[in-house]
Amino acid sequence: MQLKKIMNNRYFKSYGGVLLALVGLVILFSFLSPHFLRTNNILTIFNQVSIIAILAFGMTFVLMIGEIDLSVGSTLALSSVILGIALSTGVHPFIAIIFTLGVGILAGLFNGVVSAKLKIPSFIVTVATMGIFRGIGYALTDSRPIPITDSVILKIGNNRFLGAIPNAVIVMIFILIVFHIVLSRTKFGRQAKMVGGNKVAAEYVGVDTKKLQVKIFMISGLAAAVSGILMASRLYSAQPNTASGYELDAIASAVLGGTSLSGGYGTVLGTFIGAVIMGVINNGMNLVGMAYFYQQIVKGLIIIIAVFIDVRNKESILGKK
Amino acid sequence: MQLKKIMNNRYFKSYGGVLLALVGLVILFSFLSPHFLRTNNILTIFNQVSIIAILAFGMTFVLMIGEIDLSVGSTLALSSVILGIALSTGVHPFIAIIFTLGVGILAGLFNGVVSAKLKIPSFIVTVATMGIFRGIGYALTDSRPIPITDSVILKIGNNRFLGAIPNAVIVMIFILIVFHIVLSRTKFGRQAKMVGGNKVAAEYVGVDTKKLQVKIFMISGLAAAVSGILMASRLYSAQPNTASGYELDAIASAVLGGTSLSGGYGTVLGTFIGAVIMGVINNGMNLVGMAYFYQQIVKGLIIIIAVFIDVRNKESILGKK
Amino acid sequence: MNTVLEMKGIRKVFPGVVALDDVNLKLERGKVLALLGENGAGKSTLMKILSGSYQPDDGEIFLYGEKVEIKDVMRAKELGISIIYQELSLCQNLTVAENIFALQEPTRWGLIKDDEIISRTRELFEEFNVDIDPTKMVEELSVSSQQMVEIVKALSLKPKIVIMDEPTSALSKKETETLFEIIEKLQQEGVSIIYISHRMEEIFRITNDVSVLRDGKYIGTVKTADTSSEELIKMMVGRTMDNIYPVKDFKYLRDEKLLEVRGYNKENYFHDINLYVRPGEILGLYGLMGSGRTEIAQGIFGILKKDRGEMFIHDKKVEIKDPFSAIQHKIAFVTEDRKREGLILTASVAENATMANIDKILNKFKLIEDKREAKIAKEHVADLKVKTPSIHQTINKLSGGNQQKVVISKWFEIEPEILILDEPTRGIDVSAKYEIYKLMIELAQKGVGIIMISSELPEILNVSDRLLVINKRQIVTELDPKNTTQEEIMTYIAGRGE
Amino acid sequence: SGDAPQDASTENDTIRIGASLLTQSHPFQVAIKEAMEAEAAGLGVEIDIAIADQDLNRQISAIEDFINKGVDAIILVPVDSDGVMGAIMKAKEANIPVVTVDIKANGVEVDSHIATDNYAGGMIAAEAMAQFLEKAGDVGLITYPEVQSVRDRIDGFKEIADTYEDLNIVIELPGRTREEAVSASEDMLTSNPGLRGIFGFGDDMAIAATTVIGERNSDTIVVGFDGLEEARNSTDADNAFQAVVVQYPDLMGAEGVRNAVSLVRGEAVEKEVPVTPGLYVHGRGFVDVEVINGKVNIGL
Ligand SMILES: Nc1ncnc2c1ncn2[C@@H]1O[C@H](COP(=O)(O)OP(=O)(O)OP(=O)(O)O)[C@@H](O)[C@H]1O
Ligand SMILES: Nc1ncnc2c1ncn2[C@@H]1O[C@H](COP(=O)(O)OP(=O)(O)OP(=O)(O)O)[C@@H](O)[C@H]1O
Ligand SMILES: [Mg+2]
Ligand SMILES: [Mg+2]
Repeated sequence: MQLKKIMNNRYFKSYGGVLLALVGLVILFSFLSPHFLRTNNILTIFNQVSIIAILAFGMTFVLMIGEIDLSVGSTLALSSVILGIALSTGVHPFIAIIFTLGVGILAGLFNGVVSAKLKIPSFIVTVATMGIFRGIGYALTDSRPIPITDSVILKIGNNRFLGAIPNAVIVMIFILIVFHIVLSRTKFGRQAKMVGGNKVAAEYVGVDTKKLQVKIFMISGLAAAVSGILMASRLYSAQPNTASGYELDAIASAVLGGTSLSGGYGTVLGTFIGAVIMGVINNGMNLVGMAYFYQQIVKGLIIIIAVFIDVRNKESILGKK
Repeated sequence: MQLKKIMNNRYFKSYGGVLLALVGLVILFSFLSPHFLRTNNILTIFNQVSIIAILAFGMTFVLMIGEIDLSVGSTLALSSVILGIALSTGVHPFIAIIFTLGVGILAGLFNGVVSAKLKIPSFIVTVATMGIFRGIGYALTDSRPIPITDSVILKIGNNRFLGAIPNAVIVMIFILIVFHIVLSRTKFGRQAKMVGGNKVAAEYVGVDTKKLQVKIFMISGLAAAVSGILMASRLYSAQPNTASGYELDAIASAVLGGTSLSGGYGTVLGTFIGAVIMGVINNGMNLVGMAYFYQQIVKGLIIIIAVFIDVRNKESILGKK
Repeated sequence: MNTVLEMKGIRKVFPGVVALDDVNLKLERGKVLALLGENGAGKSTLMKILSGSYQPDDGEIFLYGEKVEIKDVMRAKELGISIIYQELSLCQNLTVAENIFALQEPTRWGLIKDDEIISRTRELFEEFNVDIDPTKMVEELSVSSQQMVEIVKALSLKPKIVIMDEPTSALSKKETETLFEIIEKLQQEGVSIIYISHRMEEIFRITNDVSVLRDGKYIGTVKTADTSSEELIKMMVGRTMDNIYPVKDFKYLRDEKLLEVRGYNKENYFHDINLYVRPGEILGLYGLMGSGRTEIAQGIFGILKKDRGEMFIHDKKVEIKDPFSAIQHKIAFVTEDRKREGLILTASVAENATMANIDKILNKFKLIEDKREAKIAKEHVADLKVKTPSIHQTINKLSGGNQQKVVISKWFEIEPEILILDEPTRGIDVSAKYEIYKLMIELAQKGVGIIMISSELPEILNVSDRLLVINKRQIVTELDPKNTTQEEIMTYIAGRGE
Repeated sequence: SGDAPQDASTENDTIRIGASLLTQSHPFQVAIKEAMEAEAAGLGVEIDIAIADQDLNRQISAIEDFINKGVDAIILVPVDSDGVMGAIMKAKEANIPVVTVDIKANGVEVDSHIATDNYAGGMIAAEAMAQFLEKAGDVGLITYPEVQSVRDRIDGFKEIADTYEDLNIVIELPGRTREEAVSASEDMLTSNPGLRGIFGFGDDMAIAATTVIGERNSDTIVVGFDGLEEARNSTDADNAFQAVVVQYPDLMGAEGVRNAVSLVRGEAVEKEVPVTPGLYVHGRGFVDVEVINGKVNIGL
């Protein structure tokens, strides 16, 4: 049967459940609000999602090896502060961007080295650096936002490519493609999957798991720095207090998208779908004009239901006891 | 050698590292502030710590079975709102307390049932209920604090037992003892440890892991409700926005105290020591008058160092390859 | 009426696999029934149904003539059915005594009586002649000690029926003897035993009857006394096998030292190890549990850092500091604990098969090419007759023996010059063993030097060209396997004492 | 992207306003919200309220959603004065009038701005503190440096405090919620036993400090900010809480909606509607205050 063939398709197995949840939400909200399905609103959703999604792409790598990075929100804030400071010294925006990305990678390096080499659980390390990085951001700015006026930087987060697609969305899609390929098609990605599945076995076939872990945290830091640049641009200012709590949204996106918290499973594409689900929920509820408390409640329930659909889908395909 | 004997002691193995870190901090701060070691300040620290500590005691059970409860801060807030509402209807404070504890347990029940029976990762379930419970708290109060005037309730969080030890500290110690014994000496606690160590093996022996998980989340909910009562009393009002972010402090306390995030290892007593470390850091830095940003940075660094000492200590005792 | 248990028409289907199809089983009081079959024949699945972890899709179970439903593990326990699982299932984070009394702890005022648990564990150990400290953490025990704990744990419930799923695959000779004594004692007490093993000599030594499964189907039951190993193999495999060991008609290809280790030493792990292997030679390492064979292999492979000693490959001095450099020098190491060290349980058969050499499946853009991966994986599945519905099946869904085949096959991809095999045939059926030996010989023909660690004396004597006996973390002697006997080997070990 | 507003007007005739507020976890902001809802109901207009949770990015998303939805006017309590610029410009591109309340927007002109001058409020608080302490003594501040309006209050406080030589700010501790403020108060009293005054940037902080002082039987006094009912009652009671700077969230919220509606109808509104904070003093109730040329005059 045709349906059965689809159901047994490897890709359907991976993404079927979340996609189902997403489609359900889109149908729901397009009934509830006439504005929901307009092209412009769809683009808005992708634009709104871009920052969390990029964080979540990096997070997918971290979760893949069974670790966690709670510092991404703070790294984002610190990066955007660094960008603001660099620009305010008058350097070329290109240099400022390079410098900012460097700081993000450095933050990841710190997380990676401390967790891998000193053998401290990454949860603890990144809870700690969550405070440390943000504290540095505050200290550098005296907790005041730095206005961003550089037109190149402002274009990144606010203009539209060919007048249609927001630049931030282009950046997100670019990173989506690169990260997806790296995770699913390269040796590095495969090693990450192995480490997440069984660290000892990976070591026995010659994987340097510590080095890998350091690299993976650097990827997460890099993703946070990219998000930081987009954020600073979008906010017309570098805000040291921005993006707090985003780590949980990033993790939730990844898990919604089928990434396992204990490592070994996950795809960047799945994470993207997860992030879009989160974005659709937020946007849809805003369009409907739902009151704030109920938004929180409904969002929570939808997340549970979406994951439930996914779990059920995987079970019904893979069978159970 | 005497020292070696101590080093090989079971209790030293469990607690040696963290205690070392704690002693180091106490020495440091007593040099930095003449007020630090005063009896009254010590009691203040315990009092300040009590709420997080009680949350962390419940969290220790959850972490023991390899799960996580990110909703404790929201459960705390919801419980304290329920207490405020109950009191405002004029019921006897005793009834109000029972009712509040019931709501906390119910919140835990929800987390437990959804995660165990629907097989949704507890991280996702409790990220979702973090929003749901807080949303309910806001909805019930229209996001306004409810003043608490009942003298019985106010005594719980503000008076001192025999004029010396704050009641909140008494409550904390009581729960510490009960929870410690339940986790380390009862069949229930033993089963929790088994599930955390090897879920399949526990199932083979006949442990009903799902039921156990539900119960454990109920314990965490109960602990959150107790904290909620103390909080309402201490603040003279039930605040729906209270305790946000406490889940991370509670988890950090437990991990500092030697509880493993992947389950199977941990004690409530260790968690207590971890919570005290957190309290000492916060209080000490306040006494020194450290600026806010630096507090965040220093706190992060101290957490890393404390866990590092503990990791090293365990390694040097058990020996390594 | 002597029939204790009857299983009738049992059927169990997993996605893509009919694990059991109309299977029958009959167990007599005080008898030992062997359950025989190739890897993936459905033995463990049948036993998991009996012990309540799986529910059958069809079929009935009768206990003492009465129909029973075994809806969960607890129910099986109540009915007096105890099982020793094929895979270790102890809680590593608990002590030995705590594991044995799991869920049976005596309490006072709701608190567990720790002292009583320990003293009663001691009594049990004395009764079964086991020497393990009850207060030790399980994670500190060797695999074989853990298996003994598992056995005692199953017996502590005073069951009427005991299922033993490959109990000896993780046991050393001495402990195997202890187990056989235990089985004899249980039999006298009227306890019935279902015994699963791939070791023929064990079947003939301790069982009364043999039931055979093939591809999930019930083939038949025979009296052990009336049958022969050839007949059983025929029932299992569906054809006759002339030989259990393939013929290797050369000792080595060239008289040169492919790999040589001189004076390798690591305090508390191994002492003054000198050994070499020639191209095409199979060097056997034999010793008792805890004699340090695994550690020597780990030392060679760079997992354990030696404190002294030198290594030469092709007479060139090399420094192996970690598995990566070992692999660079074309050394492969098939470890003994497949779950912990060998498999990525969350990954597919294909991913496991290719993990030792990912470079091989990259295309010119350095990207993983699904087709290459599939090709390699399919070759392995075919060569070793791995029973799996697809190469994309998650590997933890395979039977134990089939998992082991994949663990071995992954190393072929690095095209090793030196292959270390630590208990490579543990849990593998006769025909697959034959395939593995054949593969070893093929590799040897290509000039690979092989070091094989084994606890099975017949195997080591038949397969290796040269034999080193290990005792107390040292090499005690070198023997020619063709001119020695099991007895002679044991004198070297026993002579030195424990 | 400018098609949204036309859609709305063709769909129906009721005026629809979108409001993005700073937070819901603060009674002051709740008061603004409720005043807006009441005023909107009174005027017969629809209002959608989105809460930014002090997250500027979320606020911008809410504004984007308002634009897509085609509201007729937008009211904002900006999370940050500088950062909100981009979103306001988007609204202007879509020809939607924008009104800011409580916190102003920098770098872009809005159609109307209604706010208390937080900086001036901080100055008033410091002046009150100086008067109560007779211009001398150690003072501690409970702060929340991440929030712009709080920074303004603290900066205003410091400006006046600096003019008194013997009035010294000896400690500043974070106290972002009432419970954190309790700990901060305890710790500042422990490390500064001679502390004579505490300024809490909000009602919750002042009340927290008051309870701690009460427990310790200290004679330290408290000056607060916001001045909602609970705080005014506490000021009236016999305790450490001596005075509170009062803002008028209800007036600001209502005025914001009125101006937004006027703008939609094409009526002229005032560009700046300054709301001078008041001062509520123990035993006196509201007193007269005036801020001119960096000087504060209090009718004590
Ligand atoms: N949970 C499961 N999901 C899917 N397939 C399974 C599962 N458990 C077992 N199987 C399949 O059922 C078949 C029988 O497996 P079983 O483990 O019973 O074999 P066995 O006879 O015990 O083999 P071995 O000698 O290797 O232990 C195998 O093909 C296996 O792949
Ligand atoms: N403290 C320990 N913690 C964990 N594992 C241990 C410990 N001590 C010994 N083991 C494991 O127990 C196993 C048996 O010990 P050892 O390696 O010394 O003997 P062996 O000669 O390899 O015997 P065999 O191959 O029969 O197990 C080894 O795999 C070793 O890793
Ligand atoms: Mg089996
Ligand atoms: Mg070994």
